[in-house]
Amino acid sequence: MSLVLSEEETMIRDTANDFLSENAGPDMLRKLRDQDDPCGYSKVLWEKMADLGWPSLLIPEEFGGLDFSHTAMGQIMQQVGVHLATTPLFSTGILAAEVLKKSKVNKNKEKLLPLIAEGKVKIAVALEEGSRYEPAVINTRLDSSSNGYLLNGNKRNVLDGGLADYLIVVCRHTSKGEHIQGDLGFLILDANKTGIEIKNNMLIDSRMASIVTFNNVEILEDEILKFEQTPELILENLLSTANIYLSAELLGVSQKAFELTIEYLKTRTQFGVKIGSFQALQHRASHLWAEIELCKSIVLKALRALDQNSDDIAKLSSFAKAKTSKISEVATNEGIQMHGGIGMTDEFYMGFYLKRARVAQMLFGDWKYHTDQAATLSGY
Amino acid sequence: MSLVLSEEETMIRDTANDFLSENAGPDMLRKLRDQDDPCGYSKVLWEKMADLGWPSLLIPEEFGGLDFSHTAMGQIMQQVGVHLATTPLFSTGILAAEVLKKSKVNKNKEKLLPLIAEGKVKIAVALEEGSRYEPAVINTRLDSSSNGYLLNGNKRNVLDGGLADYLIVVCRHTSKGEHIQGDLGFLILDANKTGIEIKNNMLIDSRMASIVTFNNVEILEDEILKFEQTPELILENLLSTANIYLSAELLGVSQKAFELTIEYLKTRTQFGVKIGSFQALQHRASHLWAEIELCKSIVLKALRALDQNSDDIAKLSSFAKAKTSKISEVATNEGIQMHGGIGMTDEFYMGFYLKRARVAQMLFGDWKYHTDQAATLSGY
Amino acid sequence: MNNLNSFRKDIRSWLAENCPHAMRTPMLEKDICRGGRNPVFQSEEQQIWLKRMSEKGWTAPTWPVEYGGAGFSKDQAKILREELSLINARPPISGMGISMIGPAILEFGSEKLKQQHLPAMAKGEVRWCQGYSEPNSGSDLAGLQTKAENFGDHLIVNGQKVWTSYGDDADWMFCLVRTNSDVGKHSGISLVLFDMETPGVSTKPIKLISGTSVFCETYLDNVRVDIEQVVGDIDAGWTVAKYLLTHEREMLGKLGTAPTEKSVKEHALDCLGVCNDRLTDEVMRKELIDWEIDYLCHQLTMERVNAEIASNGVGNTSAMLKYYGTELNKRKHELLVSIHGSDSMHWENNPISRQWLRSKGNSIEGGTSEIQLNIISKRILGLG
Amino acid sequence: MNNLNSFRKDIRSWLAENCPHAMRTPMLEKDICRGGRNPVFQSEEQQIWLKRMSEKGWTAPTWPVEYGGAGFSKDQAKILREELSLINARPPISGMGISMIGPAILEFGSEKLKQQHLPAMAKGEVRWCQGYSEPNSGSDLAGLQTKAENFGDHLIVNGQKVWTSYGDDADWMFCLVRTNSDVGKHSGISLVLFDMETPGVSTKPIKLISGTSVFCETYLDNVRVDIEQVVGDIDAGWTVAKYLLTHEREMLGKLGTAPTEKSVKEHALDCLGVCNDRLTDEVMRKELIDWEIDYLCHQLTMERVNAEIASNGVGNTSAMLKYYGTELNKRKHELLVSIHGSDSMHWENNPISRQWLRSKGNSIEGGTSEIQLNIISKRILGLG
Repeated sequence: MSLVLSEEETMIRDTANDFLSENAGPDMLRKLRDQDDPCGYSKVLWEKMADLGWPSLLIPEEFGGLDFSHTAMGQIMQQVGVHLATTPLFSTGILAAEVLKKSKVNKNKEKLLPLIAEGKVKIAVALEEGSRYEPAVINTRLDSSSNGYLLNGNKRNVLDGGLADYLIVVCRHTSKGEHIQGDLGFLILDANKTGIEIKNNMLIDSRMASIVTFNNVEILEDEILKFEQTPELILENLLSTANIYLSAELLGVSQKAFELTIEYLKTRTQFGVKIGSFQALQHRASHLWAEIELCKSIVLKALRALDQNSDDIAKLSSFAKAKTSKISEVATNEGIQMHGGIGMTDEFYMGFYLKRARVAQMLFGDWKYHTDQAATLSGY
Repeated sequence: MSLVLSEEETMIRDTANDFLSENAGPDMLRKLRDQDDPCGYSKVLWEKMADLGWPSLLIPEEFGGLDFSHTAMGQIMQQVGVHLATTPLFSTGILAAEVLKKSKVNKNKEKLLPLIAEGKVKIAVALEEGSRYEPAVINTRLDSSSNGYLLNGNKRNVLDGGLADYLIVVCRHTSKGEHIQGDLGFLILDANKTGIEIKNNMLIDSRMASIVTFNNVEILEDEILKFEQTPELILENLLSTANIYLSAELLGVSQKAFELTIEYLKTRTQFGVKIGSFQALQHRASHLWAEIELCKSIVLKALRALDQNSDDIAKLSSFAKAKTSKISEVATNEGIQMHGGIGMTDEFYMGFYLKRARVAQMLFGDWKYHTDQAATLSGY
Repeated sequence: MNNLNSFRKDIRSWLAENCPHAMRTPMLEKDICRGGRNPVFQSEEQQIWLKRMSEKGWTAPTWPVEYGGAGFSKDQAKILREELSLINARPPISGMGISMIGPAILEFGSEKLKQQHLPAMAKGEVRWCQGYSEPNSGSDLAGLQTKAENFGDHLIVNGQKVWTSYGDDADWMFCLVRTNSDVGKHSGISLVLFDMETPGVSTKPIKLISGTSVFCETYLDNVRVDIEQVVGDIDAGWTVAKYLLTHEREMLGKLGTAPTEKSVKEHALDCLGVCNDRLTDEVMRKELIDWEIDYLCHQLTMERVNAEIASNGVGNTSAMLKYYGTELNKRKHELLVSIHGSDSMHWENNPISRQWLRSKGNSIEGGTSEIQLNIISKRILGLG
Repeated sequence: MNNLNSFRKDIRSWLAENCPHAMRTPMLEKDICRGGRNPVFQSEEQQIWLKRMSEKGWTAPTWPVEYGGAGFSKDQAKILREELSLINARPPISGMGISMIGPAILEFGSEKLKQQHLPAMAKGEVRWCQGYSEPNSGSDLAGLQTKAENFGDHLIVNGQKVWTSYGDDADWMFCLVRTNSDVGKHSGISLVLFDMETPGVSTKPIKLISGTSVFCETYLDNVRVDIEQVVGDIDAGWTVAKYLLTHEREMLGKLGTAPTEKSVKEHALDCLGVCNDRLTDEVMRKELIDWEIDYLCHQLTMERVNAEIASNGVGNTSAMLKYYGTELNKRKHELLVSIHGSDSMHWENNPISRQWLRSKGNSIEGGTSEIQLNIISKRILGLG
């Protein structure tokens, strides 16, 4: 596929931009944060998104979805970054949808995919267990019991865990029955089940992530997801998918932080001239522009790879996440620095971009993690 | 000790600067390189240095030396870098002198130290065996034979090997006799001994390094150096010492490359103004100046540590070499770039500084090696 | 030399007796003693420690005794600093009084100003704030527009200041105002002192991205300032301002260089995996050592520069130390955030992320990094 | 589409038959075919390959047939490129004729100039060089001082050019000269063509830090140039120059991105230690992957930009690609030198160090990195 957006993809991007310009943005995020009972997402925005069909984009038509491409959904995630939209689209419409889509047909899949498509359910993925990202370290245990299974363990950093109706849980099962291939297992659980405790934390970017504890949670057969592929492959693909979409979001964050900065350079006067006339700032801005152009290319390439189910998804995902993470650090740090004092104020926007950039980077591995991954996957 | 040069040290630095301004420099180096039979060093300069007593600086008084401090000698090495002086001072007056000084009294020590002090002998240290710096990999073997020992092996990257009268060879002995502690051994050999073959290579900075092959070289008792400390410690100290002096040289290289660049920024006119008025270049120059100031501090600290025989010599040595190597890359690369086309010509000076910077860095480990060492020695 | 030795001995034994043990423990931001008219002491020991030190004049040891100091020589002051550091003693009083405007008054102020302000400062009885930046003059400080009209015995000041640290808690402000608009922008500035309770002075806290509000906007609406409260000559305030800026740069260059409760390395070893005595996260290890190397080099440079100033009286490096030190401190906090991973992304009760956010301001306040690089280019390298 | 498929088939079979096998092997600098009046062919195959390709007009496929081209559409030319690349065919002819001045003559030149120069160029019979920079105008190219006095039917040119690639081997020069000094510096420039054998033209090679001398100084002493050899209007040469500079930037942006005999990774794996499928030099590994990531991103950006230009006709990115591509190429050569360790420090027979030294010029020639950043600031970001 060509590294140019199709007409349809361009249209989706422009629509998303227009819609989120009106319905999201740092001012709304600040309001969301400062309300009496912050819940970590905008319900109104999420409903409007559902009306536009965004949560249904990746859902197959047979389950009421639009069956669009990852490249198309990636355009939306990029605009989510541009406008700091705060909804469960990533956790539910992308991660949960991807896992459920790949699972074999069962009661839960049949019930939940259409609900996702309609925006009527919120699902969080519970994966990480430590504060450093180490996806291989899964100690949450699924043990056989007299009348089914018991789940025990702790998950951290569960994005949107506090607002989710359902949880997808990655665990290790101790007895390999016919239902679970390999060592890993994926469960889909009602978040209100007995034995599940969810503790919410507000993140620096005003979203919510949770610590989820499973204490002898009784698991039924239906709640165990089964796949054509091995669960290891499903997990690997989930991680790559997550990181490619986060790269798109980080690209959007960088673009907007950069745009705000360039605007400021053209507006702010010091020493009797616009500060954008200072060559040292010009060169830093030009270099950063070049870096953002590079990010655009790798993000688009990675999204296309997802659509083509190509062999190097994992590698491209790490390349994209490493690059966009690093550049989003530069773009937001330069954003603060070039704005000077005003960049440090909560009243201005740059802090919100800085914070979102770090949270989106930290989810599913920061640039240090993915630099190492990229090296390994490149044969270094 | 304070991080300020004493009056004596300042005087030595200024004398060295004055002397080398007249007797060395890139123009002389170019001439040396382009002569019919390039030998990799300036005989005239070496003789004059001997007259000034420089090779005797680190030699104890009892052997005819001046017994000065490393900090003093370090000032000279820094000026060697500033003026690209090309002599065996480093190999003979520093490395060989240090090893012999620490050895127990024997015939060779008694003969050679006074000769070093007078500048009448040139000694090279044969250590490395691969193209990547790995000082622990020593495969040159000293085996017992009927009437003494036999030496076999290959050494590479032996600085000044081709012009040396004597070689100090680091080897592994296969039979631990009473004369050699531990596993490593140090030999002092006449370079003309039967079985020693020396192949010269001109380096990019117009100095010479050799591949030295030992083919059943008969070694006598006298030629084995013995120490109060273990040979491992002697080697460790030799490496630290070498790297600290190379850091001083690299600092000098950086300083001069920077000075030439600043001069050019003040002279060259484009677009009707001096290019030094362009803020982007100003900021890069100012940053580089700060980095060079940092190099000055770590080099002086490391030299003082040598003088005090402090515990963290190895760590400071790696810190200094890593930092000065990196900054000398920046200083010479920026030097070429800011000079534009003229920087690319052999007629101008910057290329000579670029080349010396890389050779001095590569000797005894580049910044990648020493960054890793620094981390290990810091407990990371 | 022998005198200094016995001097040191005396100080040591006095400190042993008089420095409360609670004042020898590591200190958080909230434990800083800032004094003032309505002082808030975190503990009785804090109050006792301030009282004892200020009675000896040791809160401002190099100031003359008649102004509340101890009249120490530089060498003596150094010994006091060393002995305090040896027992990890907390500073008895901190703030912009003793560290900033005090030395400026000593250098440029009238006898009357010295008597009025210095002893109270040394006792920690007055809390000071700084009125420098304005909404339209940040990097271009000399472009300030706050206007002071001269009525002979007093000035009437109108304008707005911004980034006033602790402006809402301060008792007095030292403030740059424009007393002459008809001359070059550097020539018509004066430095004036006024009580924050003077009618017409009001402050409004600024909320920062780190969630705290240590800075204020300060509005000056027909504020009457006695003509005797001008430090130095009228219209010659830029000289005093530059003196203070250099001073501020020196302080900011040391940011993050003081030993903290827990070093970056300790954070790293606690949070990251270690295998065979080596961090398993190799990319992080490389970033960490790069920072460690630069950090040590910067520390040594401060030491070297101070030694050179002490021995040769030359010093032109505050811009470089401010630039490099604050950039290093930002790098340090990026590393700490990364070390703590997703934990550092929590907003509540999380000093790691709050300090990281706060550190972003280091390279802006007290003259941006860009201004420091300009200063180096022009004053040291002679470019421009 | 079907047409293009059969077109591709025809090309493929022709190439299979006509491209000598020796011309399908990797090529070193010395194997480049540069043609000219006194061509030096490395082999008979090289000569045959040039002859066959130029007879088909495929050395300049998009040029009209009457000027020695093949009259191909863009799509057809792309297919030819792809098929050549598929069999690793070497370019039959390289140099500044076909790639630089040819397209400019096609765009701006008179019918007479087209007929005179283009067919010979396409055949590789004339070797061209570029007369742009002067000792006092490098980055400030439009500040050039080489003067051309207008005598109606001819110009007399005096001045000095520098950085003339292969000036001593070239047959003709395209040269920027000042034809009017009374107008703004961009308005009095003309682009002229002349034979290097014209009396008054002399060259002197410049020795580079890499030891080679591919560039010359060119002295122009009362050189007579026929007025018909002006490309485009007199005094309007800056338009042509800018066209050529954009072109040159695009070429230089691709520097070091063509597949080489041995990749950086292969060099690394061959020279460095590997343990458990992982490079043991962890710091180097980090540097290598940082470069690999940026390299792939740059490659993809070239691909994306070309696709965008093909689909939307918009393209404003040559400055960025030149800047980033040349900086990447310098990084690559620093890495290669470091990978090869002390071996790379040898001067003789050492392509690693020679190429490293040569790469330093990449960010200077064809407009420095600083000029590219200026262009981005002004033309794309609208700053300044």
